[in-house]
Amino acid sequence: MSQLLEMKNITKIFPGVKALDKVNLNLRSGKTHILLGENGAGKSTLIKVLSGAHQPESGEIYINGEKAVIASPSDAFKYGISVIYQEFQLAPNLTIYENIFLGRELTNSFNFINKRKSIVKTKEMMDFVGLDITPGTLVKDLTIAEKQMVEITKALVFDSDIIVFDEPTATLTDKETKRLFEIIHQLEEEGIGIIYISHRLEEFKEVGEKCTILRDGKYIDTVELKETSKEELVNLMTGRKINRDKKRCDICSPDKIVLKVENLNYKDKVKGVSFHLCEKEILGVSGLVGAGRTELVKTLIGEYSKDSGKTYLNSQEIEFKSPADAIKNNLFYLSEDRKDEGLFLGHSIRNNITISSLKRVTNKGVLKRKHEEQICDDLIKNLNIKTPNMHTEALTLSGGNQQKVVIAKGLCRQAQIYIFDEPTRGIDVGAKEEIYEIMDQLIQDGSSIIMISSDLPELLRISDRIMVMADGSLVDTFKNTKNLSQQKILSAAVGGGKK
Amino acid sequence: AQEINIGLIPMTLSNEYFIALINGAEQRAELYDVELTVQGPQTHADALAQLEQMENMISRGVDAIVIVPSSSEALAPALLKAEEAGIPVINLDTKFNQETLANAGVSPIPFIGTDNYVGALDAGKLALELLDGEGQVAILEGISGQQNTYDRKNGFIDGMENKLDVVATQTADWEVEKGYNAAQNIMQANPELDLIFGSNDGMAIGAYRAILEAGKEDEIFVIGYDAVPAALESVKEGELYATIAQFPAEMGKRGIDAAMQIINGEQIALKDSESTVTTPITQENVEAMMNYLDNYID
Amino acid sequence: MSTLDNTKTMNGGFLANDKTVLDYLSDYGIYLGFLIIFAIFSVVSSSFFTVSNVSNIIIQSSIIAIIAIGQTVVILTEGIDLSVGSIAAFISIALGIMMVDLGIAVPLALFLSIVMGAIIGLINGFVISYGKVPAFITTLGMMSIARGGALAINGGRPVSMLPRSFGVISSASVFGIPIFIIYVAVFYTLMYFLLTKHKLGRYIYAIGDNSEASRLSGIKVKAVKTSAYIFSGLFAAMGGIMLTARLNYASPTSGSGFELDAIAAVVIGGTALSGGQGSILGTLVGALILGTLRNGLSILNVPGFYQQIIIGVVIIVAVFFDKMKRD
Amino acid sequence: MSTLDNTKTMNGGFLANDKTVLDYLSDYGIYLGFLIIFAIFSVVSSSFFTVSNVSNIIIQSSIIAIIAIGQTVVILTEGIDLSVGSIAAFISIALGIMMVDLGIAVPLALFLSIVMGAIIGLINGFVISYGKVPAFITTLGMMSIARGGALAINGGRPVSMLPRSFGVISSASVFGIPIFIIYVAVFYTLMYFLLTKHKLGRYIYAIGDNSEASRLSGIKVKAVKTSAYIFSGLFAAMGGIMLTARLNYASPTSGSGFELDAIAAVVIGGTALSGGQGSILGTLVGALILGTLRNGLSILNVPGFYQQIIIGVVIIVAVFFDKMKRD
Ligand SMILES: Nc1ncnc2c1ncn2[C@@H]1O[C@H](COP(=O)(O)OP(=O)(O)OP(=O)(O)O)[C@@H](O)[C@H]1O
Ligand SMILES: Nc1ncnc2c1ncn2[C@@H]1O[C@H](COP(=O)(O)OP(=O)(O)OP(=O)(O)O)[C@@H](O)[C@H]1O
Ligand SMILES: O[C@@H]1[C@H](O)[C@H](O)CO[C@H]1O
Ligand SMILES: [Mg+2]
Ligand SMILES: [Mg+2]
Repeated sequence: MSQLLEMKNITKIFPGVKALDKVNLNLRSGKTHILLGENGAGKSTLIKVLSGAHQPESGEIYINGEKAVIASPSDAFKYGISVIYQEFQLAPNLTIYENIFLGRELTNSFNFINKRKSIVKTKEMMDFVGLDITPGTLVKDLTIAEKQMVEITKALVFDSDIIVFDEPTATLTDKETKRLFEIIHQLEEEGIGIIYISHRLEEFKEVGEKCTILRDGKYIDTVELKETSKEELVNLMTGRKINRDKKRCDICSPDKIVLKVENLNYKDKVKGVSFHLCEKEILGVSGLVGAGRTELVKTLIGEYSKDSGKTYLNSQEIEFKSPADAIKNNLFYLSEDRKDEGLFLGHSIRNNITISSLKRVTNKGVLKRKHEEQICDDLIKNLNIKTPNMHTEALTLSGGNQQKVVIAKGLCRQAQIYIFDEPTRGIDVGAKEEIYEIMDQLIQDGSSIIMISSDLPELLRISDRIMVMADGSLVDTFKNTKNLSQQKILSAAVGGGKK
Repeated sequence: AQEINIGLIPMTLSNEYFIALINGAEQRAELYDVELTVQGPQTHADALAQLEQMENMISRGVDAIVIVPSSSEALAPALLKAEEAGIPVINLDTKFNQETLANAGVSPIPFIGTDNYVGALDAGKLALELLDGEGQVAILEGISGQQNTYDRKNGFIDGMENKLDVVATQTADWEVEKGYNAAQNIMQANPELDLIFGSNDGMAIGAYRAILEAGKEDEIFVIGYDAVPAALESVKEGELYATIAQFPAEMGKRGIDAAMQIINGEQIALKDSESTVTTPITQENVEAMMNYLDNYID
Repeated sequence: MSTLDNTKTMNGGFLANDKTVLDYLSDYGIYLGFLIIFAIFSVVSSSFFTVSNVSNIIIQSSIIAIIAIGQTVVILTEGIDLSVGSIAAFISIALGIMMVDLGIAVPLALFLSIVMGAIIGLINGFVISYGKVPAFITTLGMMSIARGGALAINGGRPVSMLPRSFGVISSASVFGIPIFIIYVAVFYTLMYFLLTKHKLGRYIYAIGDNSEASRLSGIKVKAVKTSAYIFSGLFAAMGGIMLTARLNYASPTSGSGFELDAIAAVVIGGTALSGGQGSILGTLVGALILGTLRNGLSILNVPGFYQQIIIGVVIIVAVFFDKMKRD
Repeated sequence: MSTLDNTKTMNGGFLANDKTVLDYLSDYGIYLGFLIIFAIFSVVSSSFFTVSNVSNIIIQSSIIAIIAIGQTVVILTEGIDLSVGSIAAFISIALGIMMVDLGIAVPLALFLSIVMGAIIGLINGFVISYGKVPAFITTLGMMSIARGGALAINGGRPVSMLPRSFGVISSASVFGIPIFIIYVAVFYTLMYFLLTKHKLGRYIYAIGDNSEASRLSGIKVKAVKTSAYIFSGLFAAMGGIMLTARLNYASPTSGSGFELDAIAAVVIGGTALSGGQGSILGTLVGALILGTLRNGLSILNVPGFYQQIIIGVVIIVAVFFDKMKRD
């Protein structure tokens, strides 16, 4: 069978970084090819070379055996390549249907847009992918997961020969993920070749057959997934072994409650939620996309102004009027949306890390540069952030490394209570373990953690208790004992939604 | 010997009045075979630009500076510098306020220009005659703080013997656009208006455009001041009723004369103030004035 | 996705593309603000709300309104055009010279003027898109260049005695409606359709909203951006022509400050300087608000100095209520 | 990541906080551009590169340079301040009235002027941060209000005959260095440290880069933004005082166009209008470039109209090479 796509000896250099070093990739039609590698290994860069977003220093691309020249994204479209980027590429103030057809509008011969047809076709495609929103909704009003689904829809609307998914499931819950896999298999049947990037090793066997591994910008190997164990994959990808089977079990002692929330309400997004958090506890928060988890914690910290409810911090009633209030009281929230709410993309890693903790590194407001750099150095090492140095702009980091910077910002603050919202989004397996260990360390040092995650195995891996939300309400809270299963949480999440 | 260089700074470069003044000065400079350096701001009211232009000329080491100040009071610091550098200054058209200068320690500066009170008296008389002794008039004033501005306003009022009703006076900084806007405002508020005295032609021309636009060209007369070519054409066409001619080219010439006298160390016979004449121009004598002006503006 | 309903689409968005004029009226405080300002003047002064004065207001607002069309397009792409006032002046003088000194026939001179405006816009757009010089700098530079050019080509002198036939451009009327009002109506309608129904309009919005996403969607970002500046140059030229016709006189110092007025009209009308959001109809209202304030205050005979103070306050307050309403 | 080296830090970033003066010189095309412009004038005219003329240039640039400090701070927060020129004029007149008509002692009058400037800035900042009115509109409104105020408080008349002791503010010198140069040096140094070495500076940059992330990082965004406008009002007042001292005269129509000059200095100096990126030292160079061009062309006796054309072209070209160098 002939190759649909061959990428040969692709080399891409950024100032100071060889992001790709003679990388090869082959793809057949009707197959899904998985691309694996640690954060910063070069996966997204390879994709951007394919899509014409980056020009490589050297290397060739063949499509159906013929040499392809891809100088711009519009060239890539001509070759039938569609890409769903890791960092969303949507216009927030345009509607869903406008985004879906952006660059390839349905028009009459005078280039006037056929709005009705665009909406109808969008609706059709959204039904197909299982996205139940009005096509006229502005993209900025969507949740991260919804945006991801819009990206996917956008790629599917056009007849492509090659579709690339760069970490599509990082923000999706099981329900959407399942639907996505069904779609992928359907696409395979239509003869489309798919490149699939993910850090969720569990998914791989469900999706594809072959997997190419990159490490430090270099091509390592291409393996058959049937013949390769997870451990081997991790080995190939990191060059070392990782122990992934730990599980936290020390259930909290209820006498030491650090945070108590009573009957919190915010519009129809958060409905009468009450819960507590104990000292040295990790409280997992589960729920389907749009269950209101993010809204709950944003209401808690005063980012949204609550309609009613009480908060007690260390048994004292307290009112957070803004995130600044919460942070001042040592309660720190890390957003799920690193690009819009987490990072200062144009600023250095150092400035990102210390922005919430400038008290630590200033004397009467004046920065102590050495001290600051020492702290940053330590965090960069601790979290293994791949970067030339701390003065690099956050913008140039790979997705996963950007996420680590967000976490470093939180750690730098040394808070009593952390609220992590999807903290491991886009982080590779090895690094995830490291982050869990850091969380363990935080707990041992006396902090408490609320962890929102759509990754159930992760919640089960690390939480002491797991509370499940649906439709803005708290449905149930489980102790994370040995017999708590994914299924049990999931059915609570789904069941609750139907109430 | 080193070539003599005289700096000329008009109030602005974008007014035909000063173009005539510059051309007069240039003709004279050619006669003396000296170099003339002309720098000027884009608008009438930019004292800071003039200050800087003076500084730059002093830096260049010009032998004399001839200036029409944007403000009668604002340039003392640069005048002091010129004095320190031994560069003589001649004042044209718009008179420095001697009191302010003295207060700042600047020695008296010779002046050559129009007696604007006298010129504006004529304008006032014309208006009175035209309106037959009664009616509503508005005055568009020049830049606040300039002697010309006050002299022309007072001259006009005295000329019409205070018989006409001054319903509005607005400053328009000698600019066409501002004259246009001010006239629009004045007409909106005073539907019965009979005449506008634009204390320079730019403002008068702007005012006439506004009148034309409001369709009131048969109701409101306009009298200007300066006799720039555009105004003369307008008078000829029966648009502006009249303008008071000044002779800026004359000022330019005599400014250079005076500068040369001082440079040559002649104890000049120059009084501290010299006047050039004014003449009222209406349709009757407009052709002659146009012919005269052709010598100074192409 | 639990609580999705239609109200979200209805209230949430404030993008032109999806809305009818009626939607706007209810959505936007600024339309209301305009009506309130208008109502106040009508009550306070009897000579304000008359056919002739209303037509006056529109005519007085029309030059800025026309120039602001191009400015809207540019701002939607996250750009800015500071050169419009100088372009208007340059075109004004050039047109005067063509008609008077060169004796070029009026229609041809008009055509050439518009072409020149478009070319200046093209130069702006080219330097910005391909030279990557920020729009602010490029158009500030062009502001200076075009002004210098306007002054230099005729030695700082104005051009008067324009041909009679040229005057028709401003004095004509159609079914009793002054032609300036017709220009405004026609060009706003055309550009409304272009921006909301045409592919190019969609691209203009998309680029302003997210230029990287637009690029990755295959839009030729540089070309579209350049086209925005061509529009701006073209409408600035049109403004220059209207100005010349209105004054029957071409002055090289005219049009200064038009850029701020035009940008103000755009921003008062709800278009964000950060691009991607706004509407051309809002711009029209913005221009009319400015025109109405100036006209109304002078009818009330408020002294010039105080007019400025009041206009400043009213603009801020109007936009404040607009924001309140939308939040 | 195979080949990591240090060149990255040298070329990649372009944020102020991390750089020394030397880094800049090598990083930024604009510094080089400035030197080239300077060199050309020195070669072409013998009276350009003299102690007295260089001091002239700095003095002539100093008012815009001082006003542009505040403008830099505002622009770093993704704002803009169009009211600085009018504030300068208002303060100028107010100061004149205080000293001449009210007989307030010079030092007290100066102090009150600065406080007034800060208060006007506070009002701007408050309306922008808490009232959510876009900075462009708020400061455009304030531009009109302050100008109207400047005209109204003295009936449009200038104030002259200022006390002799006031003149010292511009005529004094320290170790032979004209005091205006000292002002520039002192305030730029102070603000350089504030912006790069102080917490508040970090916050100002952060807000400009991502205001939502700033909020969630615990920064009091509204308060910091407001402080930026206070700085701007304060430095505008300082500019107004300097202007008054330089002319020994206070005029209500002065300072118009200062806002564009100040913004131009900031943007030529490499600060992005989109906020979060740039440096105060760049602004100084930007102001000096403008001043040098004006001075040099006038020393060369280039006719006024052509000066404008050349300035426009040079600014665009300088920034073009700056961008080239950085990309
Ligand atoms: N625009 C850029 N400028 C400079 N360096 C870049 C740029 N984009 C990517 N890099 C660098 O290239 C390397 C590869 O990044 P890439 O985004 O391809 O990683 P990735 O494999 O997709 O990682 P992740 O799993 O975290 O998404 C990283 O070191 C990153 O810092
Ligand atoms: N900016 C917004 N404007 C309007 N509605 C929003 C906005 N953000 C979220 N929503 C809606 O609020 C509801 C709850 O969203 P939220 O982000 O809190 O969910 P979540 O449980 O955290 O899910 P996710 O896994 O997507 O983060 C969803 O229905 C979503 O559509
Ligand atoms: O005398 C002159 C002229 O009238 C000119 O038009 C403006 O400045 C005045 O001082
Ligand atoms: Mg990636
Ligand atoms: Mg969430």
